[in-house]
Amino acid sequence: MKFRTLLRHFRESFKNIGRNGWMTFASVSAVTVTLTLVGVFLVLMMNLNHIAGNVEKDVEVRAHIDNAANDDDIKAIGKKITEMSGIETVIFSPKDEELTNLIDDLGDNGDAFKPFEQDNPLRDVYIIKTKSPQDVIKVAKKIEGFEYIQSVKYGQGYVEKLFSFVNIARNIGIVLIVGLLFTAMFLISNTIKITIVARRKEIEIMRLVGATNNFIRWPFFLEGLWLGILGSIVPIGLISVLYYNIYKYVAPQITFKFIDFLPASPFIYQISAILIVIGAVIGIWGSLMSVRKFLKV
Amino acid sequence: MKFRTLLRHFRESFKNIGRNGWMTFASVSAVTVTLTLVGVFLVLMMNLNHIAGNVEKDVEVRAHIDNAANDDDIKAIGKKITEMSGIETVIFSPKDEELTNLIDDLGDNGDAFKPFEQDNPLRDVYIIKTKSPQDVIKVAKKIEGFEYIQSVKYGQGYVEKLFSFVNIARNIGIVLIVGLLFTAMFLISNTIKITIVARRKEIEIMRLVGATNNFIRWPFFLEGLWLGILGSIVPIGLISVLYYNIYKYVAPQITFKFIDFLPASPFIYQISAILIVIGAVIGIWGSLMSVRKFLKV
Amino acid sequence: MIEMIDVKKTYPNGVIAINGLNVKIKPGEFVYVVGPSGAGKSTFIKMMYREEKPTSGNILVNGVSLPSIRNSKVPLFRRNIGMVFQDFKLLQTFTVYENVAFAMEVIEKEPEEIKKRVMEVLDLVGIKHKARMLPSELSGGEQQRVAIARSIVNDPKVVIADEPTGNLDPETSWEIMNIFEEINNRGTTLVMATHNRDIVNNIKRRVIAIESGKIVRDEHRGDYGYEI
Amino acid sequence: MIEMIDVKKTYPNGVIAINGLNVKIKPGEFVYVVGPSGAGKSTFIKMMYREEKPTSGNILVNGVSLPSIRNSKVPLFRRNIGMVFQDFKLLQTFTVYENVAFAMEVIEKEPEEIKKRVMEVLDLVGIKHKARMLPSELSGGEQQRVAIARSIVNDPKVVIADEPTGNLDPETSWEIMNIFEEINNRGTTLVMATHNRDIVNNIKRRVIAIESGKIVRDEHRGDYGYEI
Ligand SMILES: Nc1ncnc2c1ncn2[C@@H]1O[C@H](COP(=O)(O)OP(=O)(O)OP(=O)(O)O)[C@@H](O)[C@H]1O
Ligand SMILES: Nc1ncnc2c1ncn2[C@@H]1O[C@H](COP(=O)(O)OP(=O)(O)OP(=O)(O)O)[C@@H](O)[C@H]1O
Ligand SMILES: [Mg+2]
Ligand SMILES: [Mg+2]
Repeated sequence: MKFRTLLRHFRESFKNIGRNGWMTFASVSAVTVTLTLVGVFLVLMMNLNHIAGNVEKDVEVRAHIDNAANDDDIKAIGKKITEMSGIETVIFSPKDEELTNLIDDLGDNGDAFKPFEQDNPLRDVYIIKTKSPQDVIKVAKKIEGFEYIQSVKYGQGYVEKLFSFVNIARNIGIVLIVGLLFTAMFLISNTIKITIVARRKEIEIMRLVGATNNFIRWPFFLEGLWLGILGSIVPIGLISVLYYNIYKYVAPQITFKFIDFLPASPFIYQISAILIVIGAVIGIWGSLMSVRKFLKV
Repeated sequence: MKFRTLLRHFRESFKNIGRNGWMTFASVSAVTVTLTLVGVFLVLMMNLNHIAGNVEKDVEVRAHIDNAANDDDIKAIGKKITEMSGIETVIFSPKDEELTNLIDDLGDNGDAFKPFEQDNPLRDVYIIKTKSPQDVIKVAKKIEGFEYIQSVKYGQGYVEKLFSFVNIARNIGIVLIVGLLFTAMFLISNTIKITIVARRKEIEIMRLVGATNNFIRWPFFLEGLWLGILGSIVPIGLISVLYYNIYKYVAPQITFKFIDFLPASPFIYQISAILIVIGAVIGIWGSLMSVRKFLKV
Repeated sequence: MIEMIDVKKTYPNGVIAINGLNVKIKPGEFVYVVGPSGAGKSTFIKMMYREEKPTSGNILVNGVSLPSIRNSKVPLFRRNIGMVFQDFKLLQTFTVYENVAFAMEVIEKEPEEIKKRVMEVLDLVGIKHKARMLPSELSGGEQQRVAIARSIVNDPKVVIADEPTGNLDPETSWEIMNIFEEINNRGTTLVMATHNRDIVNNIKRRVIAIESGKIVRDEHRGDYGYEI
Repeated sequence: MIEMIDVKKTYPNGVIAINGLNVKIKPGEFVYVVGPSGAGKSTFIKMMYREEKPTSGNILVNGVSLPSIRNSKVPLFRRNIGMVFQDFKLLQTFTVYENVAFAMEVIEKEPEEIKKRVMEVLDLVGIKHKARMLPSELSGGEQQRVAIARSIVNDPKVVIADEPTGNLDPETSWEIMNIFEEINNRGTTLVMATHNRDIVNNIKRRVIAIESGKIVRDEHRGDYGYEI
């Protein structure tokens, strides 16, 4: 292909955007609407995933140390735990601190236990966080076997349920987002297909006056690209502005421990990139797929 | 309009389904895909709403009774609470029971408090559930003013946060489902519009040979209806089968306290009805809207 | 029957197709409209059934003033007119039979009558055997004959035809002209744009010659007039 | 140059359009194809540029065997042929200029050359002043002339025209015929289906008459032959 022909294809693809006015509009608006949907869900899902990660990270192993252990034994245990694989942090919490915490946790009821401060019935505790939350159970089981460990707590029952809950939520999220992506692909390419089928006479005529398949395909390829890009402008703008404002004004007012949002700065750019790529790829794909069947005859 | 003309319109609308083969297919599949999406989200959102309701319902007010109150006083308080408006249940929990619960809740740590069984530092408690969870705070405030009430607990701070969390979740859900519905409306009518614009010559010719607007509109109206109904068959089937199986096999395995699903039996019928109505309405609407502009000339 | 008074037509792109035209066609007349390519014949004809509105001037057809008629009344007005379009304008997804039947369904005729009459006119123009085919399966001339069949199926008071023999061989053209003469003898007004010198010179009728949007000649029993 | 051997064509709906046809057209010949409506003229012509494939038999054009040529090679083959279609086949969203220029862009001509040559042929057929308009803004005859301009713009070795004067007045028809004669004199093969008796009888050339899908007459300097 000569360079001037490539130029011609670019020129032609722009002209076609105008020539097929309402069809362009219909395709672009289908892309716009679908990508907005995909974008909103991506934002929600990625943030939920982030929050789920926070929730999981909060899980810790509490190793209660037998009163029989002396300071050296305790230090030895601490060292041994630190040296295990997959450990993130190991914090020592002496029994006095444990009691204070307990009393604080119980609130008003706790006051009743104040007398115990003289004769603390609790144990010293190592609080361990693992690098991967899923390791918690394995680590707990191992520590249980150590000397001078009276008992190991990691919210048995609770942690398993939490993990399976977070997993269900994540899987539903993934299924939804993948389903949504396929839906978007289908809907966009369906729309593009109809507009191109409406132009099948045009393609037929082009072939009749000697245009090769590639010659016909090029402007359609470029048109698909422009459609995709044009269609992703509004969703990108909308989601960026909304997310930026939510992150800036709404997020700080939500005071739950686990709920924090992905920082706007790289996230908006990531989402924008994802959306424009999806738009362009589906636009091109839809366009080429639709032209294809009219090039066979 | 004569009756035989109405018959003719019905016949014609069925013929058109076949005449415009690929266009019918494109429209029907757009309806199918979009309604599947809407259906899945409806199912999720309605169940989430149900679960949120369960979570809220679990909120209770605990009124601690002063040790100075005698049995009659306690009964009087109980009666007074029961007679308040918006109360669902009132349960009396004596301090012995409270201690047992506390020891159970604390698990191993709790053992250290066993000695207290002889000299219980806790209080008798009335546990109150309100009819509407949102009333909890109001009720708590009122009971606080009663005689012999030492303190009232309803998870201050926690309840407010829970409610605002559930509210946020609900609002996001409503926004998503409304957004999705509009998206579905737009996408379906957009697709129908393109297929009908591709048939504008047909409409023009009909007008040229003396067809009135109503005469042209009728088959399109019916076609839109068939498109919508045809397009909602797959989503209804899919969602019914999936939900039935999830409800039967997956749901019982989820052992979280709050997570229980809407029973399949009326729910599936409700969803099916909603989907077929949405399909039919959008089909007709999209079809008539699109024909309209070609009937003005 | 058909009257145009000071009619002008400028298309949106600025082309002046009809430029001050006065004409009166009486009921039962048979009129040829001739003129070079692009002279304005089709525009002249399109204005008679209000496919195009004049930019200025007035047009009366069957006593109806076309520029002021309401859009929704236009289809009703057209029911009294049979039209053959230069580009046929057949419904591409309808069979030959359905195309012709449509013009009768529109005026809510009885199904049996439709069936009988449609097959009758299809036979008349010689494509009864192709009744179940789609326009895309027909030759140019066959499509034109379907268009002609549709124009006469309702026995309209006026038939307006734009080059109804452009795609027909001379023999078929004569057959069609016989049909037109016959319906004209029965009282139907006939207006026909044509390039067919043979026909105009042999079946002598009124000839209106249009050039650059103006009537340059209007003869009672005229000639085609343009010599080679 | 063009040779058909035992060619048959049955359309998918069962219509036999060409029923055993042998013909040989030499380079530089000027051939009229005549015959009644629905005889198979368009089908005959469509097979020459492979819009339709024969059901059986062989067709050779410029030494290329059309039934066996690969689909992707068809456009390249067509570049040596100029075609005028009975239904014009203009790109509706392209202007007159763009329609004609497209045939040159396809063979990657230089932009300056395209510009010059397109305006030249548009002038030749007399619609230079409508270069910026869309086909829908043209009269039937004007559209036909755009189609003719497109068919000759690349100086093809063969021009195949299906009723190129069906929508033209006699005068314009003669102008077009002059153009065709001129390019034929320069060595271009010309095959032309027509219903125009005047033209065939006045510009005497080879006449192939087709009836019911068969050649019933093939004369060196023939007549149109069908009498009224
Ligand atoms: N829709 C339109 N928009 C703009 N200009 C038009 C339109 N239709 C026709 N014209 C122009 O109006 C003039 C008259 O066109 P018209 O179709 O009436 O010619 P005609 O006499 O029927 O020609 P032909 O014999 O070629 O059919 C022409 O110059 C044509 O280009
Ligand atoms: N695409 C098609 N599918 C089925 N049948 C067709 C098709 N095209 C043409 N035919 C049939 O084939 C026969 C020959 O058609 P063709 O178009 O070759 O005739 P023609 O000689 O060009 O006629 P005309 O002078 O009317 O243009 C006709 O009977 C026609 O109905
Ligand atoms: Mg005309
Ligand atoms: Mg033909």
